[in-house]
Amino acid sequence: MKRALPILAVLAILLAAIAVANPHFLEPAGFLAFLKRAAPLVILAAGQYFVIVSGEFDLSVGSLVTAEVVIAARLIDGEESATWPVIALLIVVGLLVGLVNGMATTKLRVPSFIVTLGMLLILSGAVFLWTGGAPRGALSEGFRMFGRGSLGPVPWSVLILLAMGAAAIWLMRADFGKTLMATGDNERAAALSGVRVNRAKIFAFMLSGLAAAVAAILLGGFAGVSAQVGQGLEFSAITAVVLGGVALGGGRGSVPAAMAGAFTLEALFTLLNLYGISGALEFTVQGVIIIAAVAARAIRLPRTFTPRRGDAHAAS
Amino acid sequence: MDTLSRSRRPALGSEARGGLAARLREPTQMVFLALFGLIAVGWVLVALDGGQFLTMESVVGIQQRSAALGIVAIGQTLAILAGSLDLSVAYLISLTSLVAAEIMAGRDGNILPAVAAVLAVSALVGLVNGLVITRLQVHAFIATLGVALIIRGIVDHLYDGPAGKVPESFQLLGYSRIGPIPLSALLWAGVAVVAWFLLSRTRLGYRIYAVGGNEEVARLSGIRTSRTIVITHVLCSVCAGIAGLLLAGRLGAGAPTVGTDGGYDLESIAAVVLGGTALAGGKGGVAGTVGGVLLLAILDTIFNQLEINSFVKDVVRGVVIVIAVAAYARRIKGRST
Amino acid sequence: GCTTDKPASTTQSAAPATSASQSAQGSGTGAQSKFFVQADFDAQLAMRSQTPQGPSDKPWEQAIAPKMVDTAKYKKDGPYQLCFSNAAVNNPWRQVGWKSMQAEVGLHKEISTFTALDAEGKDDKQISDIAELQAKGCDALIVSPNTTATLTPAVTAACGKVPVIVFDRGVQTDCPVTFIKPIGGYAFGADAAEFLVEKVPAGGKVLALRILPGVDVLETRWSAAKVVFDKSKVQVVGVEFTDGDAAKTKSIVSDYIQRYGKIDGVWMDAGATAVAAIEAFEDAGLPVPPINGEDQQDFLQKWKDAGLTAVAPTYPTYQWRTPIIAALKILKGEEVPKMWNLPQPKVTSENLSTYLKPNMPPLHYALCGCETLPGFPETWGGKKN
Amino acid sequence: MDRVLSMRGIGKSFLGVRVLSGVDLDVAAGEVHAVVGENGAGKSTLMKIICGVHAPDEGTVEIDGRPVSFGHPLDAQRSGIAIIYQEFNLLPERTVAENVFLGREPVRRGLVDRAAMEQATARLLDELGEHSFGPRDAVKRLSVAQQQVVEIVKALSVNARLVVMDEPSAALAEHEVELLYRLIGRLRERGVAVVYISHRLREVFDLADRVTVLKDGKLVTTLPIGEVTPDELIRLMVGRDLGTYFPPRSTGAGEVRLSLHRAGNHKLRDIDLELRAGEIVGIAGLQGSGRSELAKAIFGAEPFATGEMTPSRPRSVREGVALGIGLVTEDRKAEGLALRQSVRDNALLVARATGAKGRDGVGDLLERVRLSPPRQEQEVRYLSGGNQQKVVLAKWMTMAPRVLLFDEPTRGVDVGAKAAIHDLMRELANDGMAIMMISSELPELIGMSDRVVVLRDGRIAGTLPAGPSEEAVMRLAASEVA
Ligand SMILES: Nc1ncnc2c1ncn2[C@@H]1O[C@H](COP(=O)(O)OP(=O)(O)OP(=O)(O)O)[C@@H](O)[C@H]1O
Ligand SMILES: Nc1ncnc2c1ncn2[C@@H]1O[C@H](COP(=O)(O)OP(=O)(O)OP(=O)(O)O)[C@@H](O)[C@H]1O
Ligand SMILES: O[C@@H]1[C@@H](O)[C@H](O)OC[C@H]1O
Ligand SMILES: [Mg+2]
Ligand SMILES: [Mg+2]
Repeated sequence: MKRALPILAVLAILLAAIAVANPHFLEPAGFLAFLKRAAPLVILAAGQYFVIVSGEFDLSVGSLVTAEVVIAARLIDGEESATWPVIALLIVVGLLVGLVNGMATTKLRVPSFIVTLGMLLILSGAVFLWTGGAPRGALSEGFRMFGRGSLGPVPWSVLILLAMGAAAIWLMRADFGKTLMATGDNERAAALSGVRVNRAKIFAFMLSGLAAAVAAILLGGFAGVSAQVGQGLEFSAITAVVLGGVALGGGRGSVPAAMAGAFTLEALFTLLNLYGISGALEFTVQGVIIIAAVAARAIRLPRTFTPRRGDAHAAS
Repeated sequence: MDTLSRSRRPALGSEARGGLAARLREPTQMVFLALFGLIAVGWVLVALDGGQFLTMESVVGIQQRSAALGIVAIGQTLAILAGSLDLSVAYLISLTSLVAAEIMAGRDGNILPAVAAVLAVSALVGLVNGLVITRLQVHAFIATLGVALIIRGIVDHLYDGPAGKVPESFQLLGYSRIGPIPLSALLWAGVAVVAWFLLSRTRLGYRIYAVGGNEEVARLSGIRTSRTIVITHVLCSVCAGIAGLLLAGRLGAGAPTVGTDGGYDLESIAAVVLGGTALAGGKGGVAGTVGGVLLLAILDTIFNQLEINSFVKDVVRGVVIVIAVAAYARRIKGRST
Repeated sequence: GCTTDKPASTTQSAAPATSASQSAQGSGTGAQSKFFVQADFDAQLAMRSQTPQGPSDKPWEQAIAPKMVDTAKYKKDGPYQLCFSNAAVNNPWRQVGWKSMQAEVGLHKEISTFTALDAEGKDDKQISDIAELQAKGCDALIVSPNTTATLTPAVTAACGKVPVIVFDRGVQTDCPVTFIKPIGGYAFGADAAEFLVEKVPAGGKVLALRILPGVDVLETRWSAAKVVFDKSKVQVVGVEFTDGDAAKTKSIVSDYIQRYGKIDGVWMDAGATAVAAIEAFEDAGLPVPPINGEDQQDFLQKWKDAGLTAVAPTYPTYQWRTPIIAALKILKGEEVPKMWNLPQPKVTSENLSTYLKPNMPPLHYALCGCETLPGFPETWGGKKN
Repeated sequence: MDRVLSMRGIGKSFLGVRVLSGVDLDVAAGEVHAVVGENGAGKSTLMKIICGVHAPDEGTVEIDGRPVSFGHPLDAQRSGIAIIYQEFNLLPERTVAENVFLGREPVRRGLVDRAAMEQATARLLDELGEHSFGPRDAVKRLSVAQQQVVEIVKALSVNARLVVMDEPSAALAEHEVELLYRLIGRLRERGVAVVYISHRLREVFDLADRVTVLKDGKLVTTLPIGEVTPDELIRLMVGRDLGTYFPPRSTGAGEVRLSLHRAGNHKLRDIDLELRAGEIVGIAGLQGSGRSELAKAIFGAEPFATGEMTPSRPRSVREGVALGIGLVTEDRKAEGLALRQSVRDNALLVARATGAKGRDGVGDLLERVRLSPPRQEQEVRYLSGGNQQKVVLAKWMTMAPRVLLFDEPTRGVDVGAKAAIHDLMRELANDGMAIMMISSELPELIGMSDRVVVLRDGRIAGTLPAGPSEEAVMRLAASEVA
């Protein structure tokens, strides 16, 4: 938790700045609306966290989200009764995609960067091949409830976020999390201590796939079918995790910090919007802040402790 | 306390020198075998479909289609060989296409200043990438993603559509050909040869391999590793700048989306690893990348000729990339045990 | 030998840079787009009230104020090979249109081969595609350009070799035999803006939502709306890009609702995310203000169900049938309009029920002109009822 | 005397742990100066300061009487200093010539002169009498000994005024060591200064003009080689008598915990071995004789392919662990610990990996292994080598193993921790565990073992009862050489 402090401080400052521009933000309704909007990215970041902490990458989550929404629309096709079976199927698909990513990474020994890049292409190609280039069909009201509706004053997505977040934290405290962390830190030492490193990594990819499925359910529910829904989400999720102080290369960082990173990113978007930074320059500000945040962390530490650039050779 | 250290270790493998067969099993050579295989398959498929596979036009098309990606991928090869990678190339291509077309403004006399400006801008971006990675110690993935966002913001802020005008004479770069060989392909070949030369014949090239192979070993051997990484990023960005020039020549204007539409960031990385260069760095080379780019282009051509829709193509590409890299991994494992 | 696949000159009608009507500042609409051409604006607005020529039950064969050109020099005997360079099939609008075009091809026995290449939204690929298609011995080449300026050289090059038909987005050369499009973006944008100006009380706050900058058919929509708004008493409180993304649209609208408390009208340059915008009001517990969408089923359905105050200008997808018809006319030596302006109806609360077809999928476009084509409705994702 | 190198009052700490303090070292032109000391005495660190890898925290370095402060290995290289590092320092994917001239490639008209580079490499290889490989071979295809030759060639190619050799002979065969001798002789004639580090005292007495002894990061003394005997040198290095030090031996072996019959794999042949409760079995052998492989095969990490093992032959680490076998690996950092995780998480790693219970006792365990002070939440990378090794021990003790294999358990561990580990090993044996111990330090091996099994070329060359002489062990281990 100590590690999460810097990012929490940044988050607090951003939230304060939002509140200054928009006092309504501090009311429960305003804040819940923010949480609701942030929920999908936060969930994705939690999923991505498992993969990154194990020393890998998942670039496929964006197109997985799109694929899931498109699949849902086509299969549900406005039919209320199809809601639950399709939700179950989406979760299975998410887990399956994670399984394939994980198997290819561990068994075929292909760098996960490449595996998930390939998966990105495959998913976006396959789903549109199936629908002929653009989404078709429609989501049911029951399906949309999760992203759109609320239970009393609390949006469903916030409840789902809380549940997922709690589960993620619990997982990381459990044996699985500890052994996954050790795997990301030193795969060989973990293997020689009896850790099933391949299985742990595959499970991490499956969690990322699961997170993408849930994020897709929330995003599809929030705004309906769209072919753009997942665009760029993989980079946002990775950025969020890194903003939370989780190192690419594995073995370091906590789930709450990764999720705080996602909230920070979302708060940043909201703030830039509120202060009317021209739509486009928003990206520039975002880029500067991401580099600065990561650089600041590297520089604050005494030199001898800083990871050498090489030790996180991302990619491999 | 004399330790029991007198040792004799048997040589790891009987073959100390690699024969032809071993060389062909190098990933960078395998990609060419795959390429020829694919051409054969393409030939059969297209013939069955009642078409002709490698017509003059499709050969020209293959080259035209691959030139821009080819040039970016050469730059990306350098970055990856040095153990880094560059996600900012796509936006940089858009930016430089605009810089080129805006400065040219349709006048022949402005071509040289425009080219100079493009090279300067791209070198500067590469410098920033390199310094953020080495000085600020930001992981290359995040550093270049951040720089990509910065460029994106600037481009989107300043432009809302194609702008500038490239004079006729410079458009020849995008359209002219000598016999079946387009000028753009010659430019690509030129960049490839220069990069090959750099990697195989200059100290910088040796250092790039060393830094990517093992940064610590390189440093202990007296190599200024940070400097090498920075220079590599400058070169990578300059390649993107050249691709931007080429695309400006082809489009007759600069376009704020030409880089991202082409997917040059991830596709160039895919082409490099398809060509057998290790994503972790230190191993591979330009020849493999050329093969990787051609492989993707031939795939495109086959799909074009068979009029298979682009979605199938994405699926096939994804599968091909993963399988190819898996095959390389298998080779390497098979040899070292 | 040294050859070039590029024509000697591509400098016709360089840039439509005659920016007119420096609009009132402070109206919130920003500076006028460089795509704005006053003459075209005037012409399009006028066309809205003109009666098109041709069979009224086949709007895709109709033309408004056509200036016919002779095509005798292209006349040849069938069967024909038609080629099509498509910018992309990456949105529902194009998907519906593409289906209609293929079905249209199926109607004509005299077309022996129809070769289509998809540029996947990449200018550079489309340039290569056009070059490659020329080599296939096409009798006519249909182009739906990805972007206007950048595809101009490639289209110009093709003009020298085959009769070229351009539709949807334009190019900056008049070398194609015919350019097919509905009335156009100015009419679309003005239709929607005029509706809002009429329905939104003076001083009311209007939010304008655009997909993305730089595409002429979309730029003209906004620039026309801008002209209308600038002359009106409504206040445009924001012009935002949505990337055509429903989630982003919904977030933006919610933010505006939060910031201004109340939004009195929503203008959109395309209908794909209209429902998301509407939902933002619903979710905030507010009545939906006057809004425009497009002829997409989900919007029309919502309109009817929620009893909205709305209008739906169209950019009819039936225009995808016309290039095939035009190509055949040209190859048979029949004259065609140089500028083939198709009628561009708008959906209003009066005629809503004729366009709303509950058996069609939500992202279907009502003006597909596909009802009489073989394979309808299944090919377009609809259910037989 | 013509001083090439002069170091004064050198001090250095890593992560707050003092590794060197107040060390002086003078090396003259044409002198071979040996530096000796126990593992972890700070020899390599001192060399890395000479070569610009580390900057000293305190003290001065002079080259040819001029003070220098190297910020980068390149600076040292330019001052005419070459080094053979103790760790491998080659790029496996590149050729021999490319490695030899790494960072100093000869250029002609701006281009790397491959031919010159390969010729020069060939000439140096020739001088060393090395004909088993050539300049164009990829380093990854070479054996460890061949790679060591490349390292030597690399250092020689610099034409340096000062050559530092940090255990250059460790991987060399006898005839190669002799070539190395001759080479060093030639360097001496040319007036080059040589700093020579080796654990083999014979080499020190053969080669050196003077010897500097380090102990626990401090200078003990510098003496002309003629003024010291081997026994005295050992005493200077260790600072006490070795014989009395080890805990008392086992009182009697118990039941057979594990037995091997004609077991073998790619590296091992016909291994017959019994490990009994209460007993410490020492495994001796030359480097590369297969000691580590034996431990890994028993453990299941590089399983036996043939033969029998009772209770059963594990095919994976997990099967080994399930049989109650634990392995303390020889390379703590690469194979033993997740360095960025806490002491507690590392100690619990095996328990968690196997889903075992009994984690509440981890605090007691850490106390039992005498981790001092027991800071459970600290990341292990901040601990000293000895404390790190204790964490590895605790990790295995959570599962109460029946058999515990130790591979170089005290490598890089300081004297105090070493004693603690020795005591602990005996304690575990007395509690009924079967222990197998591999060590390259013969005195330790002899002092600890109830039985010494000697490996040679992957086979058991012989077994000796408790307390054999070093000569007896050596004879079995290296009979082909003797
Ligand atoms: N980079 C480093 N960071 C932290 N500790 C280090 C580092 N390098 C060396 N040490 C520690 O410094 C001490 C001295 O190590 P050094 O390698 O100099 O010993 P040595 O005398 O060369 O031993 P050996 O005979 O085993 O090679 C050891 O305790 C080691 O763990
Ligand atoms: N001289 C050397 N330098 C570096 N690494 C070496 C050297 N000799 C062996 N190795 C590697 O280090 C490991 C440990 O070698 P060690 O000195 O413990 O001898 P060993 O255990 O008898 O060797 P092996 O386990 O190969 O039989 C070996 O497995 C080998 O991979
Ligand atoms: O004309 C537009 C078309 O070009 C685009 O692809 O989709 C939306 C349409 O309105
Ligand atoms: Mg040492
Ligand atoms: Mg060993």
